[in-house]
Amino acid sequence: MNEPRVDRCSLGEALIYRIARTIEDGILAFHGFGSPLVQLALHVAKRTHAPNLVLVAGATYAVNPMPPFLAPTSNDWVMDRGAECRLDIEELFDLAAAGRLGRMFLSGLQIDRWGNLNTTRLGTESLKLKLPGGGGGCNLACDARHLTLWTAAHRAVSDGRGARRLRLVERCDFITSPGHRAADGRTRKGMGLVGNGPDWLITELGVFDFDESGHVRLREVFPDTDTELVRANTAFEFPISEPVATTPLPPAAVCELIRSLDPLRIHERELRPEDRSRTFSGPDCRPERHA
Amino acid sequence: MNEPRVDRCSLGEALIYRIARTIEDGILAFHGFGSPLVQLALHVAKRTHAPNLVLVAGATYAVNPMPPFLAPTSNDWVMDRGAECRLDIEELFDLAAAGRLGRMFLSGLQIDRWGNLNTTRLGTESLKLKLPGGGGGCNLACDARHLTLWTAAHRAVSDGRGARRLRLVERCDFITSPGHRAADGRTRKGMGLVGNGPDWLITELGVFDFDESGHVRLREVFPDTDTELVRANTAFEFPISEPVATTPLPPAAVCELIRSLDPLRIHERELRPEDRSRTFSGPDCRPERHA
Amino acid sequence: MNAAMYTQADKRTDLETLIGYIRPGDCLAIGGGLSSREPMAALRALIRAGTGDLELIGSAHGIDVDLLCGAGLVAASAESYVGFEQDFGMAPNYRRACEAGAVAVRDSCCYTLVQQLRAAIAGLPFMPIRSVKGSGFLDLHPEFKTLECPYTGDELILVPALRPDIAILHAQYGDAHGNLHIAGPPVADRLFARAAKKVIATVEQIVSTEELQRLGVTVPYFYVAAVAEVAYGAHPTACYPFYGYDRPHTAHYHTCASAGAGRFEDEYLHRFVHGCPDHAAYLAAIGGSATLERLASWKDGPDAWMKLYE
Amino acid sequence: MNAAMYTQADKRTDLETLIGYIRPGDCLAIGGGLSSREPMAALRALIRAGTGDLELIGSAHGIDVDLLCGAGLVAASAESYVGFEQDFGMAPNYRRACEAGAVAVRDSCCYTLVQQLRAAIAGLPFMPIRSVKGSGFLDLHPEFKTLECPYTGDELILVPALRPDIAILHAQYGDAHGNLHIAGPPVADRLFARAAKKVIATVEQIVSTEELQRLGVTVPYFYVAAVAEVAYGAHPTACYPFYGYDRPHTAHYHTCASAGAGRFEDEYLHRFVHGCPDHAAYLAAIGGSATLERLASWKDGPDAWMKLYE
Repeated sequence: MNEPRVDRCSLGEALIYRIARTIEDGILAFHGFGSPLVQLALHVAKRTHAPNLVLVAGATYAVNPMPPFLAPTSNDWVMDRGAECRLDIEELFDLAAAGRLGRMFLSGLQIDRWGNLNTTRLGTESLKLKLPGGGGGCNLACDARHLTLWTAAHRAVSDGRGARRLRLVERCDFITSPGHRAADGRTRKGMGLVGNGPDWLITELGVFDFDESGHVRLREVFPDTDTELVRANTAFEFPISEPVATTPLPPAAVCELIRSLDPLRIHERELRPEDRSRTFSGPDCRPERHA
Repeated sequence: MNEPRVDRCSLGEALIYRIARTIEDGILAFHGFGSPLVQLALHVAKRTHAPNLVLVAGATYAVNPMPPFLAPTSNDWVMDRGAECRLDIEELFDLAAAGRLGRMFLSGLQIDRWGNLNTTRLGTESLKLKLPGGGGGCNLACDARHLTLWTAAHRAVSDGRGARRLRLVERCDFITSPGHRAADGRTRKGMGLVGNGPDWLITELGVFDFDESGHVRLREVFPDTDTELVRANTAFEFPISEPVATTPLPPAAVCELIRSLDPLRIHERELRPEDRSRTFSGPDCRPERHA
Repeated sequence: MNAAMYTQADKRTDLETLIGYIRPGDCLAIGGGLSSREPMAALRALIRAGTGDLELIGSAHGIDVDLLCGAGLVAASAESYVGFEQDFGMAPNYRRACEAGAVAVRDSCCYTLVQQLRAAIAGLPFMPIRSVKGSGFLDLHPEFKTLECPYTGDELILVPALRPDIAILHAQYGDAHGNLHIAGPPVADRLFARAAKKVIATVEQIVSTEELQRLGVTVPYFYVAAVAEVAYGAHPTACYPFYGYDRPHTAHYHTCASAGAGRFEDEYLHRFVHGCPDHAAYLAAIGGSATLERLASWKDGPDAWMKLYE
Repeated sequence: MNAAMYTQADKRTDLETLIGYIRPGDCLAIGGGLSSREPMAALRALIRAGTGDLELIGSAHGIDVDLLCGAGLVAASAESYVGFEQDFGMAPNYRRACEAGAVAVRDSCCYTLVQQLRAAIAGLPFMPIRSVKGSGFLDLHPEFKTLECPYTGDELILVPALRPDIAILHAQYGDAHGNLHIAGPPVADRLFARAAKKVIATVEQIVSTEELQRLGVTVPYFYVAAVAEVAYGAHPTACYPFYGYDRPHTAHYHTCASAGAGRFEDEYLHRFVHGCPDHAAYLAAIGGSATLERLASWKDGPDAWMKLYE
């Protein structure tokens, strides 16, 4: 665990802040389980620009809880303490199906250009790697009004056999959660999905939105990343929203809030070890390059 | 209100006891609302031969309540005091639809030979009399494993214009709750209904079961009624299970139980004024004829 | 689809403003059931406001629906039951309005209603149901369709989603945020709240959110557009633990309603609805504190409770 | 259809008899979720009994499913998620069994599961759902069908009723009659209870029916065939308010499971399951009262609670 520095924000804090900025006030949003960055992003949003957010905690379905700290397991009484009221699994998913879930947050081991996600399996014919599965992600990707996608593992890694394994892939081996277009090119509308699909993809290398065709488009990089780095770690070509901006960094008060919400720094477990030391200096910081 | 006599049972008590005897132990049964005779029959059954009855109270959906007294309104806290647990409207009707409601109890202003009931309207073309409606009766008539039908108003009355209005009619003006055959002759099976339909029809004049064709068949009369009286008050011909028995009458302990359960004698409101004075002497009583 | 979320911090309002959320022609779901927890004060305010042409849906109801029918605000009824059980029998104003053709009769049945509300709750166009077959309800509801089940070959009935424009509930407790706590049987209130485009509620008491959490939230705040504190807001129906059912008042109501439209207008509506500018005036008209104390006496034990029904 | 009602007065039994209700080949729904309220003692007894060839259904699970996979009892998994979140990541035994083909992969998704359970609960052959389209789940589940909606013309997915042979739950409190009180998030337990042919349950404490009424009944008794009192029956998952999640034990489990099937067998299964003839022996093996006191320390406040996760 890295001790956070007072005068700098960490990559984790920057990601939390950036995810939080995708959350509108007055909507119902659900953070799912197993995603501390998103859990914290919702709490940051609710305590800053979105006080009327209906914050539904993943796994417990608690509404507007005040956890004393962030636990590494989502279905823990830690996570629903102080809840204003409680839903159950049926009610949350019904709300989504009825178009009342304003925003959902999803990730995957594979993400393609249309925002399709795979959290189910690697290997198309034979099963090479069984992933944990998508939970309710498929249903919510279909039904939520808007989706924020994120991953803290955009950077390609060696697969140990000399090849690089990419997170942003040409094609998902399995579509757990649909994005804007199916493999055969059909659109969400063509498939009769009621939600509007992903509008943000936030990674530890940069921030994408989606263009009118439903394709990811690079919008922002971090102070220590650039377009070329993003491109080198992405299996497909993508449009760029010029000029690429630098991702806005959290004000000190937000960093302090995150540190008080997550004293165990659980959210850093979502980051790869080499990313945990990436820090940026304050909200109007200049880049400090790593790697 | 008639003061009950110690040595005699009233017609109401006899009806309650006879309805109670149609209730099997170990099933889930629901008494609906607005039917004190049935409410009491369930409590009698549970406290005598059917201790494992799952007794669900109508309107409150309380399970195994112990009301301090019977109230004239069903959705009253009186009626759910001491409940072991509580269902809600969805759960009770789901149980029925899944084949788990063992027995339901229904009545109607019109009852035909197949056990079809009308609680909706008189008048086929124009609306002559709007009845309160069937509540959940239609759904439960379809789904319950078995049905006990009852009426305390079998005896025909003058309609005030010189004609006799019958309760057991040739044809219902509207089918609120289906019996064994539709007007066009289709059977329950043919219609795909999952419940087995009515197996008892208990009136203040006699007790019917249903023959293999699904037609009501007279089985029992009261000590003060006979086959001819039943026939004279029924719009259609019906088979008779010979020899017609005399309806078994409640033992004194059951009468005492009913009196303790219903100190306000709410159940007598279901009886016509002229029937409230009908009494019978004990479980092995001989008839005392009225009218 | 796309029903709104109601997230403002303070939704408290007065009864008249609350009633303003109901528009002429609305499909209205009234909470409570039979003689319990009917939003009667709100319905009286609705009558004073004159918002009519309403379509009512519900399961088992009584004086609430009968009163609105007697006031001429109802265009159609899809209730499952409207009456006074064995207590007083048929609902006189409802019956008269239906028989006169003023109210379109679209009777339904409890589970059919549940399935239709569930379709709305889950954003589905319909729900399947089996238990309507063989009944006259299929003729009353041409919008029901049939489907040959692709799994079993059986014929199923499809019933379309029913999304009330507004659900009006009376709860024991609420908070400023709009969370509601219902004590005792919820009847269809939770279903109505989730299916409706919006909920408005009267409550006996508005308490702090902390206190409401302790009691337990029956209807989460984000379904609720506005809430008004109206003590005795369910009278003459019961709202335990505060007060029981006012049987003498209901008997008087039923007598007036049975005597014909004119006498109901003169002897009941004028005296207890139009003649009462507000809820305080109504409480005085029904006998003031003596009546209210009598209705609270159920707490004194079964003998006192039983007296309320004599 | 025609699911039994369980109405006998006294359903108390011991853990081994309880587990006897599960038959080889059963479709099993396991209550709880992730690191909370998993019926772990019952699953360990199931492993000792060797009842295999099971088909598992559920929403978000972890060590419960992984343990059964590691013991070789699972033939198919239709779970939505099996893993250890960000805490320890993937589920090693589950993954290995799936990749080896020992466990048929029939992954599902939470709402799809809910709709399938709802169909069973309502005695319907299927439920409609919209939110599977565009995903790979349609290929994984050839039993799903499509329907052109007769109301909207949209394409809907129909998912068939899913009726587990048995649901196995762990609750905080139960009574002899089989009523269960679940404190905290019920996850899918109520759905499982209503959809399954029968429920068996372990509980931390059996209390009187009066006490259970006071607490509130989450699962009515008539769904429940048998109940066994097994204190610490959810360990190493949490069962608040009695005890929190045993993270060190879970870390040890994960290390053993990650080290391969053989080492999992030797170092975990032998030591904590097969090597423990009963639950008392298991509680001794995990460290006895020192461990149990540590897990109860969450009540001492946030600092103590936080220590459980370090």
